[in-house]
Amino acid sequence: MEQAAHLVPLNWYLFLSTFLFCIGVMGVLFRRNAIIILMCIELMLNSVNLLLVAFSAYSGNSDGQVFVFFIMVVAAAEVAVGLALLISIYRNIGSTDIDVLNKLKW
Amino acid sequence: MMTILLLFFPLIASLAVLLGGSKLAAQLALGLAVVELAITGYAVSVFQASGPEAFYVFHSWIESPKVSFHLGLDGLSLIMVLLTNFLTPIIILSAFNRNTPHAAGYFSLILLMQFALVGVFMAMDGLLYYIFWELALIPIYFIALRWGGTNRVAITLKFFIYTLAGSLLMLFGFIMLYWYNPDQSFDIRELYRIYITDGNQSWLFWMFFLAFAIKIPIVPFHTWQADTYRESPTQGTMLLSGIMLKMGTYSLIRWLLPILPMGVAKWGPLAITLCVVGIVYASIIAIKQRNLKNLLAYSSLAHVGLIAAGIFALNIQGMQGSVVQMVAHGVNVVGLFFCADIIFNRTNTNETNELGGIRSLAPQFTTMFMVIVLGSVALPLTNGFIGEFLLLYGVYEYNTWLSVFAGLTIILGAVYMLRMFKKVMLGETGVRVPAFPDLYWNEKLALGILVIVIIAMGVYPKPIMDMAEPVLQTILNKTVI
Amino acid sequence: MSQLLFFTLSAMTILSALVVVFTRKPMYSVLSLIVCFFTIAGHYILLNAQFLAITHVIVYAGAIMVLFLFTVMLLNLNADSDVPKSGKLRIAATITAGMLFITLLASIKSTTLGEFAFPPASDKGLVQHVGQQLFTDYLLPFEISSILFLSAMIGAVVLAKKEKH
Amino acid sequence: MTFLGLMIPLLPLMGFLVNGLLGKYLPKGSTGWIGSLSVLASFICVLMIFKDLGAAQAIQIDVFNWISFGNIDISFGLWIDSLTMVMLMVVTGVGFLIHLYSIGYMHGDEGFTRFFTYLNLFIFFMLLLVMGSNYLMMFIGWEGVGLCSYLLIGFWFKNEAYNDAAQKAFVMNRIGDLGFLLGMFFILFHFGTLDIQAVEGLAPGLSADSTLLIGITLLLFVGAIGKSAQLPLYTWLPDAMAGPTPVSALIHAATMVTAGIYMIVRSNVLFAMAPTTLTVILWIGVATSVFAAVIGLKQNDIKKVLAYSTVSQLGLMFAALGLGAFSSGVFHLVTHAFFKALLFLGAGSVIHALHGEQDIRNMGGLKKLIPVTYLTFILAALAISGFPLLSGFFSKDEILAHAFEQNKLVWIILFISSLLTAFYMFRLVFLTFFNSFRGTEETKHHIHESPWTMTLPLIILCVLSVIGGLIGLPYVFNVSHLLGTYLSAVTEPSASLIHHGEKLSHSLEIGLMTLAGLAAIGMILYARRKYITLKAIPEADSAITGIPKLIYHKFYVDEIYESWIVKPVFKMSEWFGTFFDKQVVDRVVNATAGVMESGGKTLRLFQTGNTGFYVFAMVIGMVVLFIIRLLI
Amino acid sequence: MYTLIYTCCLGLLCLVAEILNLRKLLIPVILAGLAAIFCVNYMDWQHVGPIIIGGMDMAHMIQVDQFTVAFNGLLIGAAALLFTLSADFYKDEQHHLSDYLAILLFILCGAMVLTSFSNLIMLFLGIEIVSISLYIMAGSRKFDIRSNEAGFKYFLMGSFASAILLFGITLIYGSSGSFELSKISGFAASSGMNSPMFLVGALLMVAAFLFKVAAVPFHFWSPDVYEGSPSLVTTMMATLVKVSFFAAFYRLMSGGLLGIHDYTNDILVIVAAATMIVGNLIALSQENFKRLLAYSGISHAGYMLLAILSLKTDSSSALFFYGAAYVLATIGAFAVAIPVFKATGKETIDAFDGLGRKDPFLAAMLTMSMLSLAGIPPLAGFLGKYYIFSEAIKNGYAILTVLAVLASIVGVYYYFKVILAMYTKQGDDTEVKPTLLYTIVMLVCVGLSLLLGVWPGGLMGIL
Repeated sequence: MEQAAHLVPLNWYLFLSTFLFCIGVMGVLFRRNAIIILMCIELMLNSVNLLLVAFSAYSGNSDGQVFVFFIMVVAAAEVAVGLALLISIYRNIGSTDIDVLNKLKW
Repeated sequence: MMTILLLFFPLIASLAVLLGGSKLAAQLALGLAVVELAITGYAVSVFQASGPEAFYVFHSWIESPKVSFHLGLDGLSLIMVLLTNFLTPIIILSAFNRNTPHAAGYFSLILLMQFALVGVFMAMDGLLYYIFWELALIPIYFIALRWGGTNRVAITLKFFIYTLAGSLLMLFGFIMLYWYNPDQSFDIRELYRIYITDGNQSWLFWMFFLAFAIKIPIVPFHTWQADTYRESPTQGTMLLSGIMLKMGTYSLIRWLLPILPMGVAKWGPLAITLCVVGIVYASIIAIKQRNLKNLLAYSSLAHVGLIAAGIFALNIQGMQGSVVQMVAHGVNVVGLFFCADIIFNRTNTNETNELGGIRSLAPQFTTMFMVIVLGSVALPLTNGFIGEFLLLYGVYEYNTWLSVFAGLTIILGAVYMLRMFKKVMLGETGVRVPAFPDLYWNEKLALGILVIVIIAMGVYPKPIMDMAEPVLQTILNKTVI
Repeated sequence: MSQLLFFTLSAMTILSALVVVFTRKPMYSVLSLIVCFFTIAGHYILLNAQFLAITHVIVYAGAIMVLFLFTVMLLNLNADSDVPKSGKLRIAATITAGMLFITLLASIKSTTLGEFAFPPASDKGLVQHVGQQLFTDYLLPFEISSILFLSAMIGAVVLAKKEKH
Repeated sequence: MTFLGLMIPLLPLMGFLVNGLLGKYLPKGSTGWIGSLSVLASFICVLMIFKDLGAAQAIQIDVFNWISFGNIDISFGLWIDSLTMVMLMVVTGVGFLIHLYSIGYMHGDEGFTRFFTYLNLFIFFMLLLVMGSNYLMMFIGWEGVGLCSYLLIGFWFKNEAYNDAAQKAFVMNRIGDLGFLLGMFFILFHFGTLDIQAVEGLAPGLSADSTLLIGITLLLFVGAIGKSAQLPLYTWLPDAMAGPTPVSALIHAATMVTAGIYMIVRSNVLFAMAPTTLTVILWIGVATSVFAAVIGLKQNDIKKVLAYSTVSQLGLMFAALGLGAFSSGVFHLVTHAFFKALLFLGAGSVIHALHGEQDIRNMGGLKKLIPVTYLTFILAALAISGFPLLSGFFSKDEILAHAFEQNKLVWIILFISSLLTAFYMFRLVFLTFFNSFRGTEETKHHIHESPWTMTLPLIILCVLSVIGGLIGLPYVFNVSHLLGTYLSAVTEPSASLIHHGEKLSHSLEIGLMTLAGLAAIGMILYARRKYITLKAIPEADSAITGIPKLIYHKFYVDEIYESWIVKPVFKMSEWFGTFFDKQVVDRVVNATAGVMESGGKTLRLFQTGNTGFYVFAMVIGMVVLFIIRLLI
Repeated sequence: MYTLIYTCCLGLLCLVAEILNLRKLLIPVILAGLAAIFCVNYMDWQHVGPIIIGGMDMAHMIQVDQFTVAFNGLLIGAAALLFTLSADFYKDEQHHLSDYLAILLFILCGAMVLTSFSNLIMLFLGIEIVSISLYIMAGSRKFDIRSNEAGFKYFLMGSFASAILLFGITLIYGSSGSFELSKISGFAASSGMNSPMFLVGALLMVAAFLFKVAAVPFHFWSPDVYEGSPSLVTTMMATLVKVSFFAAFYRLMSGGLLGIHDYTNDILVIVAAATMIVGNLIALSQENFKRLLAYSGISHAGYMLLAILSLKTDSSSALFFYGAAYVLATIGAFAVAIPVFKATGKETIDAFDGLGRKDPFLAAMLTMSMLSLAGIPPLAGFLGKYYIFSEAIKNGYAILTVLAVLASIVGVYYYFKVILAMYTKQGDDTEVKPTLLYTIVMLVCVGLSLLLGVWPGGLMGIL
């Protein structure tokens, strides 16, 4: 009876995180502020995490969850480096607008 | 052993000259080139005595794509090597007392060129051959680039890329052959054996033909030629026209006909038509050329077109003719360009309109120039005649009308050559050319040797023909099915 | 029951994610991203990955987002410092992302995966199990990731340290 | 005898080498003697061979195997038989006399040595031509003499016009040579050999008048046309008068230009097998003969007149060959060699005396001043005009007789042309030697008879051209035709193949002879009346009008060739060279490079430097990949 | 395996040296260490056994096979050359020297992980180690806005690509239920083609890799980053990093996704074609030397993709030989270019004007390198090209190969632009004085290029 309502198809998680991922992508395309773009990338990573956890929970092996740890690690490292770069840029040009970064072209 | 020596001596020589410093570079280079020539002479005598077997060298070189270091000297190769090693000293001699800048580099490049050319003519393994083929391009490019004329840069680059384009297609063709070959290798003996379907042959034919057609060059792939000849330093031009063109014609015989007989059967007619059209086209253009070197370039275009036509005629006299004419043309064109250089050296111009009346100022020069001109208009008893007679007869046997058309070269050749000679050498003395010192010793020597060879070959061509006959016969049997 | 939970959480996640993208004020984006992360943590709990959920909250909400906040404040970015892209580009961005979504979906929609109830019957998410695995099977990556950290650390220091020009 | 045979060509060659290589070390003037004596020596060799070589015999000398390919061997071989002998005597004999003459004529010319070098080389090649045992050998001589004529016409190379004339001669010969070459290809391909005797042997095997034979013979005849200056390739010969007069005498009258005749007679069987070709030869000969004669009427340059008369006489010879009267052709060849050489040498002597004056309008009254020249010259003129019992009379008459036998029309035309000959020759004679001198005084003052080296040859040749007829007296005199019988070994095989008209009755033949003789005399008298009694003098160029103008300008043939052939070719050359090659062929090559270049320049613009755009590109790229995957 | 560990230790050693302030010794020690590591690596060649750490078999994470050893050897060699260059390159940045060197060594570690991974997690970590370190190095010229820009651009797009990679990995995990290469390949072979999720995952991973190796249309970062980064870092990206990414790509495709080979190849063919064309064409109109090499690098990526395409018939040795030739030529070129840039203060091609007259030796070296890049015999570049083309033709990519041939003809043109600048242009006479170390590097690179050109047996076909 309410058994049906108890069940969540894995596809839903697939769709959800795909959607999240695409929102992240859209953010990257949508904004000019480097920090926001960074955050959108974090969003993409998290959609991946979510999907991983869903898979691992479904398939019952915890490799997925472990992988999420590593993604977190990397995300942290990335953010650290990214923000460091951002700061040194901000020191030079006083802006976080990526459209200003076009000295190098053609 | 001798083969190895024959191949690598020029390389060593070039290094020696490079390290020897510019002061005596010319003398050193000449000496070494003469030694190489002597070695060649010895090789010829051995060949006459005991045939080609003594010369084959075979070492496996690369395992996984099976490439072997396989050299050989059959009659054909030996003739070409002989030509190369005979002309190189002449070419070096022609550069004496011209005080070339950076002489060491210059002459070592010439010798490096010799090395590559000898390699091309000796290589019996596809990839090895290809490597030498490409290698030959580099020294000549730098010779033209460093010591060339005013707007050499663009022209030589065009020449380099144009010819390279052709040869890369050939590389592609070779790789295809490699995979068609059941026991994958580039060895010529196996390439001669392998079976390739008609379809594949007919487009492989173009891969190779384009490469050779650009190098030879056959109209309409010739546009690099005249400019390059004009802009290169004389020795470069001599190397290009005297020997390098022969790479193309030699390769037609060695690497195209026997390997892709059906391709040749299918496209040969088109090729030979191109050649013949090219002959007339080039001859006609040559008539009105105002720059001496340009004129010679177009004349050589016509001659080489006839050589190629003779090859595609696919009969023994055509082949024989092509071999004889390769040598003859090599000798003549080197002589002609040397004469052009002598004129330029004294008058600082090669514009025929600015020349004239040299004859009575420099009788010796005139005589030698005249003989060489006669050689290149194929007067009997000069080397040019033997070649053209056989070639035209070859073409005739292939198709009568084609031979009539090709025969026009006899008339047109006389027209543009004599016209040139008249404009440059004859006419009122001292009007356009005030003074013209006669030949210096080195010029006299070089031209003298050439003249003697021209007549000797015209009177007694038999040795060359006998040397080439068996090879050509076998190749012909492979080609004509 | 669990479907309901799923939908509510998902709705919140997506909503907050959209806010991150669309709001003009960086500060708002940061905060809504934090919210988004919390909802995702909720998902983890639903999926019976308790330990992961905790770590997630600590690392992201605790560390990374703080870092973001810190930067935003440091560079005191506010709405007017943030120039939006031109309308055309915005539309283009939306369309492109949409196309990506559609193509992805079109490619995977045909997959049929199983379904499960919350919480899935497994203790895989418990700390000792995860730890167990982390220090046996995943020992090597664990060690390797230290290199990553090390070089990231050095890098961050080298880059961010103030020096006289 | 082989040795002697080899010496014949080798001696002049040696002379050439000695003069050519050591010339400038030898004492001045000696080179002339070296040249002459070498020719004399080979003439002696000829005589020695002649002494003990029977009419029917022949010598075959294979020097070495020259070219061999496949199963074909072409030997460097010589062949001496009666026909060769005749030619050899003419070439070396007349050749020697002209050498001797040149010593005096070229005296003091800066190119004295060079002249004799070339002359010897010419003799060498001419000998190869007539002695060659196969067509390729003949071709060597063929082109060799062409070269020498080129060198000698352009001997005074400082004069552009002379150089042009030389080049014209060489190129026109080359046109003929191409025909010859192709003819050889046909022969080689179908007979498998180039050896003349072999070919002559094989030819009868083929069906008479087959396309093949016609093709071969016509092609060979093209060669003959070029070399022997027949229509339409005759225009080089008059220009060739640019060379020193001895050259005109030797090359352009006595020897080289007759090579065509020799070649046809040499391969007479081949030609006899192809009647069609013979007809062609006949008519071309006839046409040339009269055409040239007409032009000759109005020429005022002493050498030009002789040149055209040569062309016309050659036409006569070809007509003879066309009639199948090969020996008659050779007969006229020989006699013509004598008197035409003599005429040229005489003309040379005149020019020598007048310091290069060649226009007969500025001559006159020279007979007292240069008697020897005058005497010999007038005799030669008589001979060529067919004055009874002189050499020309017999030879020409023999041909006319043959013509009468076979084709009356031909006979009429040839008869007319011989009348014209008689007229313009004596026009020349009278204007040159009679009346009073029309030149300036001090030229007149310097006029003097030539040295003995020049006059001696004149006298010898004069004798020959008077008595030369004896070698071919007609049968009506009930004596054997010496030359005819001597050559019979050569001409016999073809004789049967030619269908001759019925033999003329003796009375008729005598009638014809007297008619011809009287006609000749009549023309001479007419000329005498016009130019001596009435003292008519050719008007100045500008005054000439109407038909005479047309004739005077040689029917504008040169101009037509110039504007219809030469100019178009040059135009084409210009167009191909400057436009087509550069703007079309090369443009295509450069265009490909250009396309690459510009393609790069455009693609480059996508690299905007804007990160946002880059990410866009990435995402779009991905989408595209997915779409591609979904579609395929 | 131990090569990896020792390299890490070497990296740590640098940091320690910083503390003990032994900067002088750093470079020699590192070079010595690399030499030792090279030997260790060579020993692995003999016995390719399981890797035991703390009693645990790591086969499911890392597998050292001959492929690994060969590429590690190449990477170590390249690193050695780069460190030799770095000595003089960082002369005036002593205070950061050890940091930089350490990071460079860590990049080497990451690269080694990439050549030996047998598990997607290792792949991911390897890529991230290399990338993140490179972001730092690219931006390491803090006060040079171009360097900042390069670093940040690389960072933004790089992490974006990482996200894509991760999404791909996740989908693959979801469908195949494992991160282990062996299991994945098993799944791919059995039911890969009829699991859409798996295919999409594979495509996403491929896309991410195409980004890392700078293939069209994911190449946009490379010219900007190459130009903006410090020359030494550019050299590293162009050589060591590119090769390691290709090794990883090859390993992934052959070890994991071989089952869906045909599915991915259709994409790769298109990409390869586009890459060769675009790279070569744009390079034609470049004035900046580093940018030129960036575009040429793109085109070379196109050629190397041919090897990836033809991995059905084990084209690893072709890839390896090509990589070796490419690395040698590029490092050789930069070894000449860096001192020239220093002397002239320009990084454009006309910095080389008149070099042929000023310093024939340098000119000759650069010429050789350029000829090798252009693939002219008898230099290694030619045989590399030949080898790759041959493999591609064997696998039936004839048309694509013809395209590659034509593209490489275009390539010749811009390589010769540099040569022409040296020999035909009239340059200012600023004296270029390369130090001994630079000279050594040039000689080694050119010498090896020549050696491999005439005696390729040493490296050709060892895999």
